Amino acid sequence: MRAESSQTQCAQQECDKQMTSEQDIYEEHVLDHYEDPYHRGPFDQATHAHEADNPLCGDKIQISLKLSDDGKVKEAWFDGEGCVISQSSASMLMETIEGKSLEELNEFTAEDMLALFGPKLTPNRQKCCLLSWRVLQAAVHSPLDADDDEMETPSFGGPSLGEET
Amino acid sequence: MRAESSQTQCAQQECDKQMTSEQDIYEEHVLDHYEDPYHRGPFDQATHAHEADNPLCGDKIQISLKLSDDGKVKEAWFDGEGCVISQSSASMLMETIEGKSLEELNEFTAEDMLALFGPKLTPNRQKCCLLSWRVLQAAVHSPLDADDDEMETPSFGGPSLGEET
Amino acid sequence: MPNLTDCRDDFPILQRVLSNGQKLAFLDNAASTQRPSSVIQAISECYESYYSNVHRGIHTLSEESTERYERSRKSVATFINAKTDHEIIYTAGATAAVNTVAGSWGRQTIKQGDTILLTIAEHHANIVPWQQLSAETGCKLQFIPLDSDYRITTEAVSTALQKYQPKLFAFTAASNVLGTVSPVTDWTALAHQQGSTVLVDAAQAAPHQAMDVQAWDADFVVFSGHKVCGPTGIGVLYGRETLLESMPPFLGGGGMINRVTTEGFTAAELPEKFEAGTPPIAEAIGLEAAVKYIRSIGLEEIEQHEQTLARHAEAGLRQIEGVRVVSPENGEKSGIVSFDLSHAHAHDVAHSLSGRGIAVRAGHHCTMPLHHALEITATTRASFYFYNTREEADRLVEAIADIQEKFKPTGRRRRRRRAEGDRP
Amino acid sequence: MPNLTDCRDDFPILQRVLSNGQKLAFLDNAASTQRPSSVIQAISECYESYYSNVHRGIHTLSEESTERYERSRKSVATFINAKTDHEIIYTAGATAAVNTVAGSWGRQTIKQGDTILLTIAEHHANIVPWQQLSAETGCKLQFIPLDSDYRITTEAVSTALQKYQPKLFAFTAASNVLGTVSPVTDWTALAHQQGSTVLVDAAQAAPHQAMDVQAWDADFVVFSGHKVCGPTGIGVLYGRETLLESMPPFLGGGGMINRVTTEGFTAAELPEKFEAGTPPIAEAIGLEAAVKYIRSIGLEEIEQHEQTLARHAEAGLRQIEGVRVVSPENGEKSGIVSFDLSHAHAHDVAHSLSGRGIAVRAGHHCTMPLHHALEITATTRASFYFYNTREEADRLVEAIADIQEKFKPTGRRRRRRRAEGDRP
Ligand SMILES: Cc1ncc(COP(=O)(O)O)c(C=O)c1O
Ligand SMILES: Cc1ncc(COP(=O)(O)O)c(C=O)c1O
Repeated sequence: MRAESSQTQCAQQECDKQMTSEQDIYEEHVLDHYEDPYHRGPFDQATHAHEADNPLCGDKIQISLKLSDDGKVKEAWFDGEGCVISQSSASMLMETIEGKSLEELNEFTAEDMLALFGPKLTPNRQKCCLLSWRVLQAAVHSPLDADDDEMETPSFGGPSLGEET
Repeated sequence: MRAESSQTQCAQQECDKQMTSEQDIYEEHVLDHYEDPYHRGPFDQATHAHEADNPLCGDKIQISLKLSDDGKVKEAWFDGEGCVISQSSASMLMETIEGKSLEELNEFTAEDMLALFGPKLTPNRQKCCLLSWRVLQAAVHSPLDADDDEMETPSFGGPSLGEET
Repeated sequence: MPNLTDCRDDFPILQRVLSNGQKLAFLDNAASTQRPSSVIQAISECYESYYSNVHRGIHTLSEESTERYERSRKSVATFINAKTDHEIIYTAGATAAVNTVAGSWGRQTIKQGDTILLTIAEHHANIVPWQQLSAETGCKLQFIPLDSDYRITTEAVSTALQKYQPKLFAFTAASNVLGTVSPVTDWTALAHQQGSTVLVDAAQAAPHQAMDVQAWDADFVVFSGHKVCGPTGIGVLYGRETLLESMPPFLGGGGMINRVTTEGFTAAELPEKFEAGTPPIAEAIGLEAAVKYIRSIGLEEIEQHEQTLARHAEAGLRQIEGVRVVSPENGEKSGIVSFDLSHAHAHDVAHSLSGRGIAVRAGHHCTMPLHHALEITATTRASFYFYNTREEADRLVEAIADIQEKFKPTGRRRRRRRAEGDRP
Repeated sequence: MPNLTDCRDDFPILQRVLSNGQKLAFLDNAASTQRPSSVIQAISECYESYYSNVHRGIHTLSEESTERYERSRKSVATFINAKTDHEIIYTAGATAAVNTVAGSWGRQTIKQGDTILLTIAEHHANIVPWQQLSAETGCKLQFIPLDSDYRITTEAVSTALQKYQPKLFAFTAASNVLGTVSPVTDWTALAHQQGSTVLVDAAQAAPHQAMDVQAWDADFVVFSGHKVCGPTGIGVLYGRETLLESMPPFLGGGGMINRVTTEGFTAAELPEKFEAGTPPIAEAIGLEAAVKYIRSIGLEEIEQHEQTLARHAEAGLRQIEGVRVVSPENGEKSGIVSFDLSHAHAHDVAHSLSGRGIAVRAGHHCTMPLHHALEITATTRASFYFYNTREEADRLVEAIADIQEKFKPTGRRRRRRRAEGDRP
């Protein structure tokens, strides 16, 4: 019901080019992923995994992958906590990458990730959406036997990360 | 001739309450003191003396006094270099204090010094005018036999001294 | 509740209608306040009619600018009741002011093994500079904890002061999260009894309560222009005269020297000693206008009005199930209400509020150690100022009730794909 | 000479008539320039319609302010041709920027016995922070002297670099007194051959010449907003990305951290790492408008116009007996002319000029070591900008001729008392 009314607002908003803050990112589609995520939870057959957080928001994402010998994602799982955007986008990402080759993952850009999520995000919220995408980039290079150094410092930051005052 | 024309301007200026920068401080009276100062030069009978400069302008003033046993200024001499205001005001000060008692000097305030000089000065130029007055305050407390410590650091500053950019 | 609604007309930005047709309800005042026209005009007027670099410029504009710059310092001295003007140092902000104390007084005074005492509720601006000093000198930091009612009690302060005998006790006069207000005079007296120097972070106090640094008997006080209706780019460091005089300069450059040779420099007197380089001239002039404006409204009226609003909002929020207000239920408080929703992350709350025209902050509000202690990563904060209205407080409460409802788990079981046409 | 006189209309302050009826001739641009309406309006507009604190605020105003703040950074990066935006750090001014390098890179890199090489013509902003670092670390400072023609020659630079093998060579791209311009690319290349890091003080270059930090190959470049028609309260530190990344933060506080616990903090990425606290938001937005305005005029046109004026004034001044111009007679120069009168102290000159509506600076212009080397305590400096006119240059020359005449010794022998009635 509420989402309904927010969608009406959204139509209004789309007429307005100046708009920078949108309410309608909480589409049913997004909330569905948030509440009933794809492959969220522990996964004990992982060959590759990585975890990171954005300390400034408190968003956390861990991704576990089972890669086949021919370099395909056989299974993808995530776990974590945070806002709707960080968690639902991770769910969408897991759903999308299964069956893909490493090459295909390589070609999957940040822009593709934002497009996959759907609703247009302001720069501040894009960081939430891109967290799982960044963790994925690291996960494919983090076989579970290898040196875990990188996982010891899960601090996640980027040039556009600031802190609220 | 030029001073004449600057006095005409001055009459104009006096009508204007907003004025903060005055040209007519270079009255004949002031230039007379600058060019033919009272008791400027070395003085070998001094009982008290002090010297200071304002490093920010480069103004320097040294004052030598001969105080009598009953605490009167028998003779007052100055030396130094700097702008018209610092030098002519020192000359006026020397002329004024001769014959005065230490008590009278004590009562001679910064405001009195500015009044003695005459033309109204903006805060920046007041510093030039008050340099000799400040040196005088120190000189009466600086008998020539005493510890010269203070004279070793003739640096002169005050809360209102800034530096030009 | 005093009638302050007329003053809304003085703030052009408060008339703004957002792009989605919503009227702006600006409840993000703890991050930064808005400016009345008189402040904006003071800045424009400076640049349009008498601006020049200040200090020793011997021409009309420089003299006028210098006079206005120094007049601003006098106004600020009066605003906080400093004993002399030159105890007022202009810095780039409250953060720069704390860094000035850490970099000058701290480096000169603090030795290995010394303790600096803070509270767990400090803003990062009053933590990180001391951590940097600690890394350099080997001094220790201690944090006074909250009690179960979100308070730093005077008892805890007293105990910590006795236990740690700190060289410095640095604390905030008003929390930027908890809505609590510190009894500054009491804490300062206790600290002085232990021989500790006291720094008061007044960033959240200056906008809201009449300050008297002499009554506080504080050694250092810092605050920011942009939180008292003034410009960005300027802050204030108040220091006790004798203390400032005993300190070495912090930043070096033009203006702060008495003499420079190739061998070294001697520092200028106060306040120039701590104002290296061209100072924030237009900002100081804007700050004077801000201080004048605030005084014309009246700090007591401001305090009373915003507390009334905040308590009204808080009461409403506490009635919504699943809303946790991180603030004591009673006692003296400020115009800040921070809270956590059981069903929604703070960022989703702020985002949803923004869609309704309501501006709040979400996050740790530069108080990560506090949030860690509260075991919440992010809170939503509504902060009221004198120009806010009861209607805005009501809008907030109503919206929060809706948002809590909207994000309630509904037992969704199937993922709906977005219509293919939507895909870019 | 390009016709730039139309642009005078863009500057409200240039229309000012002084209280004594004189038209303002603003020749104090090296101390600070004036602002066009577009800059003043950009600041007002920010405060009137979309201001809020920046960074991670999830509401419309904060997003708009953040966007504008970061857009400003992009514009400045383009203005000086930095490789990436986050090589642009906003500081309180050029002075604060030099201090940032000294306090961060300097403390990390410079050890006892190391040498920092400067020129004798440096502004105090590029001397005092290194003297403070020297007092702390025990490093040595060396100053490259002027030749007899008021120049720092490339030969002298090369010799000094080889002799001292400095860790840092910090020099001004354009003198704020001598009117000389440094061949930055050449000097930087020579310094890099010796393995020295290079800091370029571009405070006097940025307003007047097209800058390309990549072509310069400089490691650090600093300049101030208020000297490029921008607001006070903001300056720029450019640093090579790899260098900035390797440096510890300078000021600590909100915004510059990644994570804070009671045990310590980790720093944010560039550029936030060096921007502690609420940044100069409105100032950054004003600076963007300034950079846009300057580019619309064209830096080549600016350079050519002001040089034409300055050379015209200089030629006139050199013809007045007893006027010493402290500048090379030939070669590439900027819009600055400093001089000394045999009959009048610089302060009396500036004062007299002000009475004629002409604004100049008198003093050591924050270059005491240079003035000591020149054996003059104070000079008078006229500094031209694109909005100045040939008529203003003529007024200056004429006035100086008059002043030199007025203060000529006349052989006065009697002191006249002021009329008693004048005494207060
Ligand atoms: C309690 C407190 N201290 C310090 C600061 C830092 O102020 P600024 O960011 O203006 O330097 C703030 C504001 O963010 C604050 O709320
Ligand atoms: C060459 C030079 N460097 C540095 C500065 C310092 O600039 P600011 O006072 O804006 O920090 C100035 C201006 O005064 C200058 O002329």
